[in-house]
Amino acid sequence: MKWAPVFSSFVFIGLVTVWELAARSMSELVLPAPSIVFPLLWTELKTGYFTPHLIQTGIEVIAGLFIGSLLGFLLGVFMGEFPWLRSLLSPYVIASQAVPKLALAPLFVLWFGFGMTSKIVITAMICFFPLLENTMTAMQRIDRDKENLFRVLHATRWETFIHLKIPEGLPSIMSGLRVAVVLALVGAVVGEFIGANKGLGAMIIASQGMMDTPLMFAVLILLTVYGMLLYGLVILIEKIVFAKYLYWGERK
Amino acid sequence: MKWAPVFSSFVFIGLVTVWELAARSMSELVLPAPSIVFPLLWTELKTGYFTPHLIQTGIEVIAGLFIGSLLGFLLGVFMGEFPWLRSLLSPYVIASQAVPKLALAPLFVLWFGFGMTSKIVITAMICFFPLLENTMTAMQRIDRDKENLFRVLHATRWETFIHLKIPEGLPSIMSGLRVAVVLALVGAVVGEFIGANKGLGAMIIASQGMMDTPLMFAVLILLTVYGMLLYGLVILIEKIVFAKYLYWGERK
Amino acid sequence: MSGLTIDHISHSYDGGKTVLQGVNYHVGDGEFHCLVGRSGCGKTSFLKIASGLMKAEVGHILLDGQQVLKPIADAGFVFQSPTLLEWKTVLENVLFPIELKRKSTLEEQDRAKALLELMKIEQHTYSFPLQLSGGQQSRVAIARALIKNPQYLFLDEPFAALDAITREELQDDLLALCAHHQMTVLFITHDIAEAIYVADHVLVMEEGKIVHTETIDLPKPRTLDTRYSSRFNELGFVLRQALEGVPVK
Amino acid sequence: MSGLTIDHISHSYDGGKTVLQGVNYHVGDGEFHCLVGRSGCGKTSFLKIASGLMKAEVGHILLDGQQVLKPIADAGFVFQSPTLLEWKTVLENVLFPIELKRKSTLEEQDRAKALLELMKIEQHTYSFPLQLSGGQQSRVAIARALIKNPQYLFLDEPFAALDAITREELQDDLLALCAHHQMTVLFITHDIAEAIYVADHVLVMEEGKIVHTETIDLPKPRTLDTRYSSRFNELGFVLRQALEGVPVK
Amino acid sequence: NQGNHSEEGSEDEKARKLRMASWSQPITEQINLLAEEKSYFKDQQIELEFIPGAGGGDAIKNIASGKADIAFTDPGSLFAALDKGEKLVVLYDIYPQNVFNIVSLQANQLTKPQDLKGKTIGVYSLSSGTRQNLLVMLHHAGLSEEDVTIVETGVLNFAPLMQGRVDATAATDTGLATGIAKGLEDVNVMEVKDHFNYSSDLFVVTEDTYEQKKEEILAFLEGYRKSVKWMMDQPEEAAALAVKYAIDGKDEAHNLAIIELRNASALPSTGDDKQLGVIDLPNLQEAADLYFELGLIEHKLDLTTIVPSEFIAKK
Ligand SMILES: Nc1ncnc2c1ncn2[C@@H]1O[C@H](COP(=O)(O)OP(=O)(O)OP(=O)(O)O)[C@@H](O)[C@H]1O
Ligand SMILES: Nc1ncnc2c1ncn2[C@@H]1O[C@H](COP(=O)(O)OP(=O)(O)OP(=O)(O)O)[C@@H](O)[C@H]1O
Ligand SMILES: Cc1ncc(C[n+]2csc(CCO)c2C)c(N)n1
Ligand SMILES: [Mg+2]
Ligand SMILES: [Mg+2]
Repeated sequence: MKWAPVFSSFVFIGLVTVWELAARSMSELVLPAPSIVFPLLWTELKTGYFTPHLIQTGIEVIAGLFIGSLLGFLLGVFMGEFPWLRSLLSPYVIASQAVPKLALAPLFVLWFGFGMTSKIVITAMICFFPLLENTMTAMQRIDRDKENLFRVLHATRWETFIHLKIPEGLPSIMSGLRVAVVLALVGAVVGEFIGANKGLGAMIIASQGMMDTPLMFAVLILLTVYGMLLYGLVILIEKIVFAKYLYWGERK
Repeated sequence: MKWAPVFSSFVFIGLVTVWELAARSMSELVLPAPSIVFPLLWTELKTGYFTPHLIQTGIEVIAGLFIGSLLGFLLGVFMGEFPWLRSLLSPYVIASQAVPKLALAPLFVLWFGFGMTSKIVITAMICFFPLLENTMTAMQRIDRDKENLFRVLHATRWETFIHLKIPEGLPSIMSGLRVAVVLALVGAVVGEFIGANKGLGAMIIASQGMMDTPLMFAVLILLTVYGMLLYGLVILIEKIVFAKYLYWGERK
Repeated sequence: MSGLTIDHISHSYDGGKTVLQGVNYHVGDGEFHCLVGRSGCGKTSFLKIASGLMKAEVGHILLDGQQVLKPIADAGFVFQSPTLLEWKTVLENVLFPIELKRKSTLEEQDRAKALLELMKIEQHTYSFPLQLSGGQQSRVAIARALIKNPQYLFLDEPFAALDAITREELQDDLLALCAHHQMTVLFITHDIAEAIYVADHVLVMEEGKIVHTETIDLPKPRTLDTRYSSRFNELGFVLRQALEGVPVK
Repeated sequence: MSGLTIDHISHSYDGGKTVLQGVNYHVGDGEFHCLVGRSGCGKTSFLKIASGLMKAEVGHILLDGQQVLKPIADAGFVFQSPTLLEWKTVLENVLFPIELKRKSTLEEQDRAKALLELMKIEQHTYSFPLQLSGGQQSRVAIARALIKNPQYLFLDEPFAALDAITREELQDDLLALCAHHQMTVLFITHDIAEAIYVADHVLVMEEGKIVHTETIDLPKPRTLDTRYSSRFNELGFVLRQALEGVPVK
Repeated sequence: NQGNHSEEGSEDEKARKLRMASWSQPITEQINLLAEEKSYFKDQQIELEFIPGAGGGDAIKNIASGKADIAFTDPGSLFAALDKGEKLVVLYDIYPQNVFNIVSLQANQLTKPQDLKGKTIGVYSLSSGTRQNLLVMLHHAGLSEEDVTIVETGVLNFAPLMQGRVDATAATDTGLATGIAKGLEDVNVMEVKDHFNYSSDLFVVTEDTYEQKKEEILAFLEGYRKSVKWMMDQPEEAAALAVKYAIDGKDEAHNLAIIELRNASALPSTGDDKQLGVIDLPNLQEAADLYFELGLIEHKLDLTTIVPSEFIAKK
């Protein structure tokens, strides 16, 4: 479908046009026009104004994502494997998710200080849940024939896990990861809302204080681009590294 | 395992004890003791102080969850079925997720007013993504033999979808829903952060303003219980309504 | 021209090795054709293409002179694996080709039950597929293929998972059904005796080519006597000869 | 007592109908036993229990006098469905029983390739399972069962998806291998001729009971002549008799 | 007979709707805006809708987007919006007395702004009035942002102070009162108003609204003045009503303390309570100039065109 990217661009241009028109009839404080936001974004990117913030948030996202998805994956594995652990931990897992992180900010600051640690912890906390759920589901949904094969081969729990549950569960786990990367971004930004002077979240707060809505929108666009990059990265990993696990009944 | 609930209770009591001890050595402003929070929670529940807030947030969560998960499911279906739609929409989907909702507050208010609508929209926006991802993955991961069966039966796209993709994808879709219900709660609360005078989110803000940390913790506990109820409900639906779709290779 | 014409079909999967090489064949209306050949020779591929389930890279399929572009409508299929829907009971699986499009009538439900009886799995009417033995599952798949009383039948080793006796009983039942409804059948089997017993014509495939066709001139209906006739043995010998000699892939 | 003793086994799935009813049996060391019976009579269940894969509700299994509580260690298994790992190549699947525990040696890799050659699928060494035909998949599963040169073999209709000729070739190959390694084999088949050709003892199962056992007194090694001997036909007749008469479940 | 009155009003002339966007939720200190049963606005044929917000910026954005008519906002947000070219009109000085302060534990021995040099100071958030006022205070002590470390602590800003995570924290008078009520003790307080006393909150409208709804706005201001008088005269009644109307009004005694603080800050700098809400333009201009100097806004603002002369305090 060669016209797909063309169509995509049209949609994009259409949306930006609608935005532009909507913004014309409105105060810049509420909705700045793309004709203001994009040039601002561009110049500030060139001047390097965004660079330290991008790096800061980037580090937090990467670190938080790493810790969070590792944790989510591991917890998912264990909670999937051991029903008693599942019933033991799930209340706390749900608590960790249902409680808004912003409300816990003072405690985070108390425990982890004002530095990057608390942001990373929040990021990790926000992004670990989808991975946990999907991994847990994947762990439990195993073809019984294959399970028999592994029993017959005297596979240990660990071997069954590595050679059967992981490969079979990969599509599900990866879709959890796709959700996680995007949530990680939100996590880092929300973390920076609380007590940061660097990072895209801090920029949003600062821009709000200055009522600099165009700047805020520029940051939001950066966030979107970041999200798309991370999401694309996961899909890339999936396509390149894990391709052979993504069979569907038959290879075409 | 009859001792599992016993063990669970021990863990719970242990955690509460640690919390109590930690709180003893600390100002109530920082960390209120459970011996203060729980009685407060209980009396305020009895006086009905929480009732309107619980109802408000409850309505927002239910409505937002309904809209969000329906949307997530439908978008997941279509984006799973039509690759061009996937590449067309995914940037906007990612944008909708990567952008912190708090930052967009004024726009939400502009578009959806101060009332419940804007909170419901935020809730829906936050909870639709995991369902979308998991549905999308489920749509694509279909046993080719079964697909052949459906082709041979001249099943329309819709019939294949209803009779094959949905049943086969249910475990994955349900795990997306489990993430969604918990996120919906956060969504409603964050929506109420923006500017509400009712609801658990508004209570958190108010309790912070009053520096009434015990009240805030009581609300956080309510949120956790809410989350557990919603999560439990999904599991119940899964167990009762969808049990027959949750086969794993062989019935034991 | 009536019947199913396979017109110069060639195919390879994903541009790999050619698995069908310029196959021409004709299946007349109401005829019963058996396809035999060594494992991996291309039988399943041939059946999938002939039935319109898969598109051949080269060539085309004609049904009564019309080009076949999607799976033939009025046809019953049995794939090499039973392919049952695990979340439906046996009865629901058998009725599924009907229920996919509309509610089934009481008569159809009775018919489904009758088919299950014919397949000797009436005891498992309300079981789920994963509670069945391998052979039971394949019998459910056969019942499902027959539920709509199709004009055409495409069967890929339907009896492979069955014991000798059940298999022979079902052969007779299938023949009776086909005769009664004048069905046109393409049947893959790896059992030469079975092929001779049920077929009007047997075609032998080797490395993606039809290397031999044999018209089975045994009297109909086939009975136990057929199996012990000398012509039966003769035909068996001929077909074995046709099958042998070429290394299996 | 050496060998595999099946001691008064009864079983039902999920408290449903009894599928095995007080089965006693003994498989001596180095013996080749064939299990035949109508579809759904309990063969697979028997094999799973005898091999330690499944626990019987009642009774127990002894191997050389020791109770069997988990799948017998030094055994090769072929299940009724090929059960290959779709994300591994054919070669990797065959080597998998080894690679699960440690890296395979070059010799083992060569052995795997030799087995694939024996199974006549050496052309597909680097294919993925879903690129194989049904019969090719089941041959990979057989190669996998043999890779560790096991002392015991539990085979559930291993040749069901194969054509007559390949099947006969593999029967010979299997017999040669078993004789060479003195393997103890429990083999399910629905082909009476196959049972007689390969087995030392044939047991006939009916509705969860062993209703007949037959020692196959044909000379060894079995050859083409065996198939045409009159004793072969006689045994075939006896076993058919034992199998028939009881309605299939 | 009050009820009577309002019924009459609705018959004569249908109540004019006016939406007021606040920087906060409906809280105790704004009880005069909330206590419907006192009908100060109904008496002016105004049907007042309270629109909650999360910060002074929200209030301004809500009037800018036309979702509200009047903003209850802080000078910082006002200046920032003016700085961005927004056309606004300032009508009323809600709290002419600055309410911000710097709180530290006595143990830290921080008594004058100069002592803050090199210290870590908490603010609600980088976009909040606490930071802006901290900068004002530092400026008056000859210090700048570089001389201290500012960290965000969120609303529960006394917790890190008590934990020793910060040396001092910027707060408001009501915040401090609440903190003390919650167990904060032995603190030193430096008040911003002792160094530079300028407004804490103002009523602001857009130029368009001012032109189109001048009548209603004036009526609203009249009603507001009356309600403030009531709050000053009957603080106990106000405190009691806050229990019902304010989201944070659980504790009546504490409500009273809050209300009294607000009553004090609502007094005009002239000290004349007949002149409630009058704007001290030179003072506000000085604040705007200082915000510019501090880098909080980019342009020098001229407020003379922003404040209609009728709202300016006559010397
Ligand atoms: N999906 C596929 N992708 C790639 N190659 C395939 C695929 N399906 C079959 N093949 C190859 O095509 C050839 C023919 O396969 P086919 O399934 O038609 O054989 P068959 O005659 O049905 O064998 P069997 O009797 O074992 O079922 C085989 O060599 C096989 O490896
Ligand atoms: N997982 C299961 N749950 C419930 N019932 C089962 C299960 N597996 C098998 N059965 C039942 O047990 C009986 C024996 O099954 P089994 O698989 O042992 O038969 P079999 O002799 O191997 O048949 P086939 O030749 O068709 O493979 C059958 O009636 C079947 O319905
Ligand atoms: C009496 C009074 N106390 C606190 C604030 C809160 N506040 C001051 S500035 C600011 C941030 C603006 O974005 C906020 C929330 C206020 N306005 N008035
Ligand atoms: Mg085939
Ligand atoms: Mg079986």
